[in-house]
Amino acid sequence: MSAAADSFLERAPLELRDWAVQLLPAPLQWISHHLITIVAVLAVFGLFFAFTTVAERKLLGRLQNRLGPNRAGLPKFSILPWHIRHKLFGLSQPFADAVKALTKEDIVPAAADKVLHFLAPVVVVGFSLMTFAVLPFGRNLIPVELDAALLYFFAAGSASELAIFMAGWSSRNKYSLLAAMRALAQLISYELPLILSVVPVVLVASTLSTSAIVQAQGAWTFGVLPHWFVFTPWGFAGFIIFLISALAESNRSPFDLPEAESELVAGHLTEYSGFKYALFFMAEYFGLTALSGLGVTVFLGGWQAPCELLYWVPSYLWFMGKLILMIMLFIWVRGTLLRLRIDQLTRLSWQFLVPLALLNVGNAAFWALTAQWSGPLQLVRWAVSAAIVIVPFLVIGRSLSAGYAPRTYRYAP
Amino acid sequence: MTAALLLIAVLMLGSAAAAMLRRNLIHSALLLVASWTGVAAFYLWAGAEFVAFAQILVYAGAVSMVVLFAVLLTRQSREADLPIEPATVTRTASAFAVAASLAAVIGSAVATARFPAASAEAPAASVKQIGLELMAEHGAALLIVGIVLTVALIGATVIASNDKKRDPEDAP
Amino acid sequence: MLGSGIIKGLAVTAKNFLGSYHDPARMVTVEYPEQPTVLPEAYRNFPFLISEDAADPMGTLRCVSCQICEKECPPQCIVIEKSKDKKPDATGKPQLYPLTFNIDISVCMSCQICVEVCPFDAIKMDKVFEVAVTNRFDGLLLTRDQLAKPNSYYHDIHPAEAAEVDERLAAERKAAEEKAKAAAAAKAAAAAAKATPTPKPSDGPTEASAKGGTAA
Amino acid sequence: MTPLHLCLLISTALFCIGLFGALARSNTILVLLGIELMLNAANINFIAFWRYGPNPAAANGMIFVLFSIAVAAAEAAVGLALIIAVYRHQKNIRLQEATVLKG
Amino acid sequence: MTLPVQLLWLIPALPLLVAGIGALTRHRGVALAAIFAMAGSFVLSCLALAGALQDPAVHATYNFAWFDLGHGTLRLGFLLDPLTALMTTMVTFVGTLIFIFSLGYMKKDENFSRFFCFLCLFAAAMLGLLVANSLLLLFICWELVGLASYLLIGFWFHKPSAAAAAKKAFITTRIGDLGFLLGLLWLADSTGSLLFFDNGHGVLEAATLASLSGQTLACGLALSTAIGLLIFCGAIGKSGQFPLHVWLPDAMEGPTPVSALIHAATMVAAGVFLIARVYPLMSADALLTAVPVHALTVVAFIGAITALLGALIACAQNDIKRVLAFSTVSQLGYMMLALGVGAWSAAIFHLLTHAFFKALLFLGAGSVIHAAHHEQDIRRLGGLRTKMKFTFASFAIGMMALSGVPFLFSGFWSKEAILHAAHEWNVSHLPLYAGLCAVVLTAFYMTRLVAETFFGQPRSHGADHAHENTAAMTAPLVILAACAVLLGFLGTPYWPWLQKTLDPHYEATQGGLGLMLLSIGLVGAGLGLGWWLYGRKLRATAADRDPLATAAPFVMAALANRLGFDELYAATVGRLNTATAALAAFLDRYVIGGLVTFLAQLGIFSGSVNRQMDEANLNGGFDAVSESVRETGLFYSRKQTGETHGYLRVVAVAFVLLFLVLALGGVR
Repeated sequence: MSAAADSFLERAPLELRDWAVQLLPAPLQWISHHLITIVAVLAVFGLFFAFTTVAERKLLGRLQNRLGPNRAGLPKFSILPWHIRHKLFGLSQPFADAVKALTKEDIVPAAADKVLHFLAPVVVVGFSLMTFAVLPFGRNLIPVELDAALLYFFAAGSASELAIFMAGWSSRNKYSLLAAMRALAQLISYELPLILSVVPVVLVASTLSTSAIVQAQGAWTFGVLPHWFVFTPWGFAGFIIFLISALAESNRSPFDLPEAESELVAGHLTEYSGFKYALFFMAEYFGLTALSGLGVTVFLGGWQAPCELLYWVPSYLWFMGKLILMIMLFIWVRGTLLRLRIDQLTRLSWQFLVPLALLNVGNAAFWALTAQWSGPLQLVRWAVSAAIVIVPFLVIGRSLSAGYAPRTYRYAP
Repeated sequence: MTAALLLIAVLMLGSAAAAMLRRNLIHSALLLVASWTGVAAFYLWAGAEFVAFAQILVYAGAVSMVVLFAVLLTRQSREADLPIEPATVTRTASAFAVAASLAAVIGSAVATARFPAASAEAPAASVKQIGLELMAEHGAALLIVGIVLTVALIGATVIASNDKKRDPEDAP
Repeated sequence: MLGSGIIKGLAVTAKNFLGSYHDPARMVTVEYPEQPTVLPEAYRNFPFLISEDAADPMGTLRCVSCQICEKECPPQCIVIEKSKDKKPDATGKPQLYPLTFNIDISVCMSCQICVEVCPFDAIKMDKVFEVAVTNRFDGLLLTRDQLAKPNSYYHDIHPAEAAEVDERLAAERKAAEEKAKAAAAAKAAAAAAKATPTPKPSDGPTEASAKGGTAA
Repeated sequence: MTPLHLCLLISTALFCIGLFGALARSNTILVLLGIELMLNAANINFIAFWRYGPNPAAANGMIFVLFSIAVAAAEAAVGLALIIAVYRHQKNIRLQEATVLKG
Repeated sequence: MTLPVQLLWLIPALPLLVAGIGALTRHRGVALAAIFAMAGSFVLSCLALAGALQDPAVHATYNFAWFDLGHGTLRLGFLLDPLTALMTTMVTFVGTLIFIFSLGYMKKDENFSRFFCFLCLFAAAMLGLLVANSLLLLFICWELVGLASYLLIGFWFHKPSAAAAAKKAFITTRIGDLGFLLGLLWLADSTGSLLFFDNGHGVLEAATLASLSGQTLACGLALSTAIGLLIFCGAIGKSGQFPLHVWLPDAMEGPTPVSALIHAATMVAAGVFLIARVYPLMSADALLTAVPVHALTVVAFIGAITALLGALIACAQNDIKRVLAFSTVSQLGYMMLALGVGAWSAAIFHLLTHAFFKALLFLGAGSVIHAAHHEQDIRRLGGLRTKMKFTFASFAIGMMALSGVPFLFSGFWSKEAILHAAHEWNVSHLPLYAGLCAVVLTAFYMTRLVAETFFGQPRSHGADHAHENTAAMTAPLVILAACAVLLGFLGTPYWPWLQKTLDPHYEATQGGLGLMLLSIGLVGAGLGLGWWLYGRKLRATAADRDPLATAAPFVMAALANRLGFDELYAATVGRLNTATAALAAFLDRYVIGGLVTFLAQLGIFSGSVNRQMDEANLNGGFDAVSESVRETGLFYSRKQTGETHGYLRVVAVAFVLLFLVLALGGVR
């Protein structure tokens, strides 16, 4: 197994970096080491963002029995044969979009606070990129190895709220301001369950370091059942809470209220156009990717292979695969669910997710305390843990949905 | 090292001073966020990562939000455009005098103080160590802080909620 | 149970997703430039002029340049210039014909009033919608040559309506011929007695039947 | 001039800026923020003494700062709630006008 | 796959959880939850049993501190040994079956969920009692068991007789518990611990026992004897031993499953369990010769008297449940007898077999009562043999097990073990004779019961329209009947597995075939006598005179009246109580009341004097002081402008000044 962990493919990215570094003159080497890492992350996730947008549009189309973008091909001067170049499944759509966004007119309202109006998209992209620093993309691939990585992640993520406020306030537009306030309320409400859903993992893994959390999930029962945290009762509950909160944190449907176009035009983005708008768009996807990456790291075993047989596949491929699955899940949810009302949104957080997440912390504590139980006691442990998840879920769920009897649709099948 | 510290200090003090002088409250608040971030940078510089991230999470993430909400909820019309009152001038002057004199006395005291030499190595404090100390030695304090936070949260909600009773005529 | 509805919804969209790959019937999208859109028969767009013979469109226009449509057109996008001379029409009767027949389709609002008022079934609504041009002034001003389309084209786009119109016209012509014969006979009969003026077909019934035709 | 002196001078400056804000500004929110700055200055001192103090192995300085941050957060929440209550009562938040507790 | 002793608390915790849920909701699903909880406890008990059987001689304990008391720590604990494990397994198994039976029996009751809540509470307390490793924890659960018994006897509290019976049961057992409590306190005082086993420091371990039996009291008793007898008082009350047996027959006012569970199988056996548990303490004085009496001798005689008395009274009862109740009293006497003669493993053996066949009999009786529209009088039943085949068959098996029909039925083996032990006892043979008499009587009254209930013609409307019950009620009967047969083979003289497991020092004694033949003969005699009196000529109508009453009317009347114990107690204890209460009322009303009134008047008088002095003299001075305080306050309140800036500025300036003073003054 250690051979696999040390295989050439596993080390390839690092080897490549070291080779590139040693090409440079000695005084530049220490900084280029970091610069290469940053550039690599930017390039990979920049492209990832680009293709996420097109994947999202295509998937949404398919989910609604449509085709999605399939036109944008390559320009005429490319050397590929026509039938490939012609459409290319619409894969070059993001580049067309980028060119469009770059060439659009950049409008700044006359009454706007120019500095803040400019700063907001910069800040939001900057901070959402910063969160990538602590995600372990592979066995050896973590940009910064921090002891308090999870804390760092949430600290960096919380800055996006400020950026949204800056965008909303500096636009001098009532819709923008209202949307910004709404976004803030939403982000603050859901930051709590988001963090609380990760706390159980911290409790059980007893570390804040993301790479150590991934290491803690690296084992298999019978070689096929991975010890990912999502496969425990508390981990599953935590993962679901994390998913819901992550949806809300990244302003995605069904929690896309701040951009509810029927109420607020385009929310805090109303007064943004062209490249600044594209930056916001980008930051949103970066945030989504980072949160998905965190979910993969914390609950889905990070770069760990799902079974022992597949251990030889390079770890970063596993990470990317899981990341893509997570994002597809988000897209799937977006293609399915309707937008919530603001009162439903806050109620969901404070009356449902937060209590469940708090109970889940206790659940994880129980799990950690009973770690040495074995034999039939394992069954007791699982049963108790599952009961701590299911019983409150049913009780709270019932009380929340009390009075909303199953609806009968008179005019629809 | 010292250069980095000075850079951080300039950022931190500059934005703090600007925040205290601006008439636009939102600008003040955002500048203060910058200042708090500077403080976090100082913590990072001193090797206290955990505290730095906690500082950002609490101040830039939470306190700033509360401040901004408070600013927006208590907006007064065109305050920035009002003429400066004479009382304001005297108050500012006296405040400056007091603050400057305090700065002078503390600064001189600090400048003349002698401290035992310390190691140049930053002390290593892992998160685990902090966690263990928090839970073991300072467990009681941690509990009390938890209670304080809870009480403060509930108290803030109670204070800020509209406690006016509805007029009986309003009731349908 | 809370959340079961979400799972049901997710199942529905997942079914859509998978179905979209193996069940072409699900896909409602028409890939337009490659795949032509099938328009409903009642679809109408801009008017065109019917000519009887595709080989000689200008010679066989049904339009007799009566200018009723020009007068009735609400946005006044039709411009007609009468010919000085007369040419025989399909029945062989000499009629006026339009020297100029211009429709500015940048102004036209596709109201179909011109079709309804035409007593000769000479102007009908077309189905062409790809009218994009590079010059929006001259390009969108359709002249007589561009407007004239053969009756067979009319049959292509509105088969039922065209058949009805043809049938009516044939009946009218037959009636006219019989009348003409009768008249000829009468003339022949009367020629002996006296020469009488050629009887004109009255406007009333023709107009009514034209209206009935378009309404159908 | 050791780094410790420098840190302490910086914290002194931050403290005095905060004090100036608290004394000079009429807007209660800014007064509160000035006080927050003063708290931060104190926290800087804790960290400085932890970093350059005689016993850096003990994490007491950091833990004290953590508690201080927690209490500051509570203080900010309650303070701003009070400000909103004051605003509702007197329709402005000028500190010099908030001179009575009755209301 | 065993249950570690640290988790033994799970066994009572499951029913307790359901009891808690049942207290909060009235949902009928509580019953299912209760059955599942009991079944879960049964599974856990089986795991515990498997663990305990791995090494029967070990007393696995888990002790923990409950709270600090002065300088000492009060410690509780759990104990796992074969005794505990067998008892918990029996209780949970029988309990599960009875819960299932109750599902059918109580179906139409409006307080269905409350019933199961109480049952669960009882089960939790009973199981807690069994797993306790501390006399204190045992006592707590003991009292909880009593409470649950009280609640369940009085479950139909709208019936005055039920309410009275509940009260009677509670108060009567309390008298015994008082002795228990005194013994417990004395034990705690003299040993400083209440744990049974505690690495050599427990009260049941050699060192403590030696010190306890070494001390002699003024009356000549050994200390251990005195404490043991006091603890035995508790057992007398709970197990319905003479002279505190009066509550048990009345307890039959409760629902029949309760009678089966609490007043036949489990709770009443708790006294036997208690004595078996503290057996080392009871037998600590066995080697002393200079003492007037040994604790176990008392136990043996009380047991013998109870066995005989219960059997006698049972012969003359007409209520089907009363007969079984007195039978229970008698059988408990047997167990006490066995304990007293030193065969505690035989006592537990009999306890286990008795639990099964008596639960079977009670459930059978419940089935009959349910079917016969709550007709309990055997004179008015009859002819049910053909109407309720399952019930009759299982009831007959129970009856034969109880009577001790040889070889096939468990009761025979356990009873035989007890009689054998009594025969071996070298102090006296009187208990043996009492036991042998009881054998005859048992066979006799059981024959009478079966003949009257199941044979002949139906003698009332209810019996006439009886029909077999649903599976929920018959299935437990069948299972219990199977157990009533099979369980006996665990402890035959030829393979005494149970005794060896419980008591590693047990030695199977050979011989005694004569005694066995004698008791078989006696059983035959009892059965024959019963058949001769009741079976030969079956009762025709409910009003017919009992053949026994015809033969010996006076004896029959006395026995039917339960030998007048209730009247006796009413005449002595009851009257004494009333008189004491009257005296207390007099003292309270006149003597203490008068004193209180006098003091109150005194207070009023001094108050009025005080007021005069106050108004005349003191007020002026206070006015002046108040005025000056007010002036001062006004002065300072002018300084209090409410300007926060001002305050803050003053603080800052003061700080600067303080700093300057410190700096210039050179204070270090």
